[in-house]
Amino acid sequence: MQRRLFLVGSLAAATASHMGGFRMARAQGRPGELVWADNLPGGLDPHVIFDVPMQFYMLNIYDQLYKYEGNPPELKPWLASGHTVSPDGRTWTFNLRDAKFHDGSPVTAEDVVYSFRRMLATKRGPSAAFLPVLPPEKVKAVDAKTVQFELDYAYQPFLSAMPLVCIMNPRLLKANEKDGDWGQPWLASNAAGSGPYMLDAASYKPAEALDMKRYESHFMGWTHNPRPIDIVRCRDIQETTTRVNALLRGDIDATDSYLPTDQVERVLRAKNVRVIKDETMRVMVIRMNNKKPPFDNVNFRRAMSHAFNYRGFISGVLKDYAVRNAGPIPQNLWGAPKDLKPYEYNLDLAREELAQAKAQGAPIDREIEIHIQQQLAQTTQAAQVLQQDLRKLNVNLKIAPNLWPNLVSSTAKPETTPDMWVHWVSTYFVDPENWIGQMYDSQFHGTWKASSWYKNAKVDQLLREARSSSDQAKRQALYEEASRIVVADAADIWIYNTVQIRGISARVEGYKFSPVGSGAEFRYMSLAS
Amino acid sequence: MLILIKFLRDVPAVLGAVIVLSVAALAVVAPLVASPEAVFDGNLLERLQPPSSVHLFGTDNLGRDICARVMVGSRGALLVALSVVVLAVAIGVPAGLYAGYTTSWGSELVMRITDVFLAVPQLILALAIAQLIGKGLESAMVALGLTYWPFFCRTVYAETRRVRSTLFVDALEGIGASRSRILMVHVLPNVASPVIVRATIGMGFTILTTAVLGFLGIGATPPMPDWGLAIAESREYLPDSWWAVTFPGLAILATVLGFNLLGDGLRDLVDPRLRRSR
Amino acid sequence: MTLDPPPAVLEVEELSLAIDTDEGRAGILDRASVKLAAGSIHGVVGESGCGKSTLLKAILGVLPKRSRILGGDIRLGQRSLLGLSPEAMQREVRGRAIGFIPQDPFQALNPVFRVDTQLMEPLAAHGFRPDDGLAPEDGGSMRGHLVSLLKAVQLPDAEQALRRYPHQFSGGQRQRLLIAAALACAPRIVLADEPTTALDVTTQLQILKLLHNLARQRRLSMIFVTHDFGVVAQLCDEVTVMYAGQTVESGPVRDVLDSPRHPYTRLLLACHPARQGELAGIPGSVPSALQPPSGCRFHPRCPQARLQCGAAPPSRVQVGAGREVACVLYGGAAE
Amino acid sequence: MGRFILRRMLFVVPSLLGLLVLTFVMLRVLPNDPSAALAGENATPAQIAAVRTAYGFDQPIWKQFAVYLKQVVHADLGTSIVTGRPVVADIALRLPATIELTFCALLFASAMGIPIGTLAAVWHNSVFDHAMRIVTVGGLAIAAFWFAIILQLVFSMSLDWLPLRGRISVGMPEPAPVTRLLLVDSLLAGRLGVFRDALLHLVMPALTLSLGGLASIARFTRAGVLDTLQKDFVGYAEAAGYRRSRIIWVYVLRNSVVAATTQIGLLFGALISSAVAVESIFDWPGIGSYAVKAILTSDYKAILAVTLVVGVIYAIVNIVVDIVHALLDPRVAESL
Repeated sequence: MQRRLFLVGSLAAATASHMGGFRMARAQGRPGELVWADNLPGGLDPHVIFDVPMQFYMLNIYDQLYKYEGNPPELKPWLASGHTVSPDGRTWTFNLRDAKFHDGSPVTAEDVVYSFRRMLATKRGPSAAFLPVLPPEKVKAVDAKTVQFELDYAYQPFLSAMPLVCIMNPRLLKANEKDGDWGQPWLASNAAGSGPYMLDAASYKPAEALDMKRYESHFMGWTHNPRPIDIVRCRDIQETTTRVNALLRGDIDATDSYLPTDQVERVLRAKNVRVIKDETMRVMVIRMNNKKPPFDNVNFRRAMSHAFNYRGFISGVLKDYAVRNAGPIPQNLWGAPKDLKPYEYNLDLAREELAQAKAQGAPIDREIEIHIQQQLAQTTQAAQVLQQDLRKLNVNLKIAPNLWPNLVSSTAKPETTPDMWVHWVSTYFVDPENWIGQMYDSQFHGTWKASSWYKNAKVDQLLREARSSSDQAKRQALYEEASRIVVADAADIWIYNTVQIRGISARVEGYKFSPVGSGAEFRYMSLAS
Repeated sequence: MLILIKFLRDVPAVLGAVIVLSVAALAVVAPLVASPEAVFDGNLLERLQPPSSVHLFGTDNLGRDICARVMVGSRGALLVALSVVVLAVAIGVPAGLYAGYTTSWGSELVMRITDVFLAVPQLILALAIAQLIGKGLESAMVALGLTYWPFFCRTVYAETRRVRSTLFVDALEGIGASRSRILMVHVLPNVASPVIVRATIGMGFTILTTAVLGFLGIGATPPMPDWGLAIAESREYLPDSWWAVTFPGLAILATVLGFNLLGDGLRDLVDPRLRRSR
Repeated sequence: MTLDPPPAVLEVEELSLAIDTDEGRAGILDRASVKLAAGSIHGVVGESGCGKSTLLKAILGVLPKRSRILGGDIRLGQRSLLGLSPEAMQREVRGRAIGFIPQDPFQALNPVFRVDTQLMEPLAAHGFRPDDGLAPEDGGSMRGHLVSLLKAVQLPDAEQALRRYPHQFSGGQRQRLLIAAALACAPRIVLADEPTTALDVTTQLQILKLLHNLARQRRLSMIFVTHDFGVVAQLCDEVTVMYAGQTVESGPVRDVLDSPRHPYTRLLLACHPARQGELAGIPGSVPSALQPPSGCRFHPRCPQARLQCGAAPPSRVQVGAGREVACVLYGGAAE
Repeated sequence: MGRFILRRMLFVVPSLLGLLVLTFVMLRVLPNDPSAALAGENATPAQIAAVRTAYGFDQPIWKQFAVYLKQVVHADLGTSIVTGRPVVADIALRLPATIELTFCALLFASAMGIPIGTLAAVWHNSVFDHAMRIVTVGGLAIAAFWFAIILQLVFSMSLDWLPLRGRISVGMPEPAPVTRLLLVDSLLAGRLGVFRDALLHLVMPALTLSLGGLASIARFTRAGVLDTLQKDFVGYAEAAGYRRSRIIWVYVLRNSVVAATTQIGLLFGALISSAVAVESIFDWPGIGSYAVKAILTSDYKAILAVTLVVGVIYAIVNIVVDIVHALLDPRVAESL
């Protein structure tokens, strides 16, 4: 009915002969071909680019020593058959399985060494997780099937970060290397992997299209999937409306996994498509610059935390497709205290805290700036929700649209870091270190993840201890304690843990979600005919 | 008087004038009709409601009344359009007068700079300038003004050259009239009518470009009731919540239409070549 | 298609015509009458704005959109042109039965088309085909026909000229082109609208001579509109004097020049040394067509005006062989 | 003529240089630098500093510009900091799509706009004239993305006549890239199926994009024809017995189009601007969406390249317009 009204309002009624349901014009692409319309990574070199879309590319084109599977994600040996750690937690030894690159050459320990050194040499992408602890020369091939890493100091998240590093075929890269560039320009549009799918390099158009072909000789074999998909065509669709329309029309088999909740109903109404919802590990945060008055005042920060309409935002805007998250660690990950009470939306409490802050001399009357990411509608909405309530508290909040690259560079110094800004912390690797560790340990000041400039000696100590300990139970206790302190200090405003929503064609079977890669692992999938 | 009668006979131009006057009137009375609460404070549990007797145009994605926001949005739209055109005129007209009246290397330089600015797509230049001086409506205004002046400069340049080449300017200089006086008294009035026409059409054009900038996230900032921004923010909810996009879209359409029709009408009125009836 | 001899005589009879302007209705012509005898060159003389050009436009049926014919008739031979459809006017009259020579040769040719295209156009518009044998002596082609026309108007290098653009010609040459264009379809009647005004004096003379010769050679009947009695004296056989939309006097050129009857004609001739046709010597000014004086439109300025002059326009009175005057002095009673 | 083109091209160089200086200074004076984005999402300050040095962002601006200029002269527009590919390669992929789109939009706009404008002028102040003015100006004023979405809903979702998005059906093998204009390449390869597919994909984006151009062309043609109709040669042509239809559609139109071509040239810039929105809605893989993406990711090499390329195209279009001008008007041709 609403749709019909729209068309009437748009002078198009005459042609809108039947709007009851969209005709399914084509049989969802071609048989045996999957059309996947999620965002493409910025470039194709997984040692250089490390963004969320890259994870799905890495999972399909490349293999890593270890890999995450399932939800909550479990770390599983992949190219490696297993590993050992020395008692001091510094020497890690991995044994390799028999695997072949796409050109048929075997994956050897030397190739793994090359891949890690290349990754470290780019100084970009995933290297940040390794550079502080792993000098390139400390990666060694013990024999053809054994690789050894010697860390500068004990670092438990090392294993969790293993899935970030793609193992590459050095023969291909060296053939395309120029002036010691590690083949970077070449790899930006090509692949040198061993993963279950091969890149059809000729099809690649940045930010537009990329086709993959199944690699039949993948080392894991295909016995788990009797009807694997031979060809996957990935297409980048920019506008949400177009994306959903394309799905409803049968042009594509899947949308991205961040479907706006308001589009969910459209997908639900249609035949032949379904909506997949999965709680992932991605926390929405409104950052506060703890070094800038009045945010240096804990009462002021608490007042802010009480002034956000969590329920209105999660139920009203997100239609409950999100889970309230009390602290920095996703509530479905270990290390997040189960009994931690989230801040509640209560303007009276906020007023009291504000009064205290004022009594302590905090300059609560100054205009506060909140930076949003202009292409991400939710950041704007969250800022406006906060703005509405702050107006009732006579706090003047100004919204400033910004862009990710600018925001990242602005967080290098406390003076340039915005008063507040909105972002998510996604799953780069599955360990509390990815969230609380890199967000609130003051040694990371100057990176965007630590942009609240929070400094608490106790928390620093807890986090460092957790990082180097190899005792899981102990680490959990340490992270939980740190969480409680950070939340009590109201370092930031944590809003929710994301539920990913993907519209998908009913013919797609075998879809398995994992927070890493958002379920875009094609080796599990098949197409019903 | 005659001009007025002639104008009144031009139906589209009158329609344009009526629209422009209505929008201007709306901009004046909007704050009296729509309270700041209605414009800025939404009820999240009443978001994206279809048009009803309570919310004439429905509510937007944060549960705010679209009717109130569209009405108040007229203020911003007119303000931006006016500022941009004034800025562009302030740069373009003196530059065009200078380049058109004198024949020094400076005039050549001015026209080359104009060419450079004209060679960049306006929107891309505006995007870049907005990047440079920060986001927000003010910078969008400056950006558009800085990209729009070459059009005025060109117009004024051509007209000044034409006027200059007619005998009377030389004659006036011959009898010792000062340059500034010639410019003010003799050249400027001749230049005024094309500039007024250009400015009127420019108003509409600016509103449209601002909407595109808002659509790209570079113009107005939330929670301003900006039309382009409203469309950008609401387009995710199409087609189910059609009203959130349609009404601000209609507001842009009507206003731009109004200015363009008015501008066309004025052009027919002042353009001496079209003045003769046939 | 063969070329029938077109009717030889054109007569405008008591034509009244007004144009609706923004300021009101302007009475441009008031009972204007011109009689073109076969084979004669008939001058129509008067000040600018007296309606001479409109008279030609009325004959050709190319009046401005907002003009109204209020009365009278235009006859080509026996045929009334006012009743003809616009299509018939284009097909049978304009360019075909009546050729037209415009006033300003600099503006009349389309600058972006070659001369041959434009000269060919009236031929094509009247259904001539390249093999119609327009001029057997030129090989029968359209182009040959055009070349012979250009030779006839004494344009040098006719073959080359056809391939050129209008701006590559001088004013006099362009006027020759236009004369050629007017003669393209071999009309029996030619209307010339001040064809020499825009030219310099020596060129004027050449063109006048050319027109005279052509008219004689081809036995054309021609209406020649001008403000210059001198030109009339040189070129024309007969003359009609117009003032403010009214035809005040007509007759053989010699007779009119020697003994003008109408007070206006007399004054006009008295002013002649000024040549410009400006009535510097006549008190008062040319009346506005929006609110013309009643009766004889000249009466407010007429030194011999009488009471009844303003009451109603005088009728035309025969005052000699082929001579007519519209003035109460000669018994032209107000009707 | 040849000398004229050469002179015009030389004349373009300083303009382009000015354009480059303008964009470069504007981009590099930005308070942020792209190093942080380059270094990746988990980068430490030290890593960011290393990137800054590696890319020369710590050099003085003029030095950076000199380096850049040297590259440009060697037809090297640098490497995109986002895709890691040569910018030239990315633009080579995307530019033809925009050219194809804007050309078809212009073609459509001209094919519709010129007759509409002519008729409006001939029937000046008639109901048709007024209606056309309102409709065409409405076309100018309508938000392109709004119109685009309506088109998608009606012709693609409801009627299923036209494809929803993209330049070619997913999975349709593309013809061998010769010009990279799909319509041309598919014909060269003799693949009519691809031609039809590409043409169908073009309809809605080109129609949307043509709206603004259609309005402008109709308006300028109308003004031009009105202007020409006042000319003496029109009155003469009528008095000389030309056919009315020939006068208007041959003689008047040709003169009016001379003026309108200038406008069509200027329109190109406006078209590129509106292409930004149109391309993103229809997923048209062109330079407009590329530019926006470049700006949103602070990919300054890409932004510079787009500005430069668009500037060059703009210059070429204007030279072409001058040539067309000369072909249409002999007086212009002689002054060259």
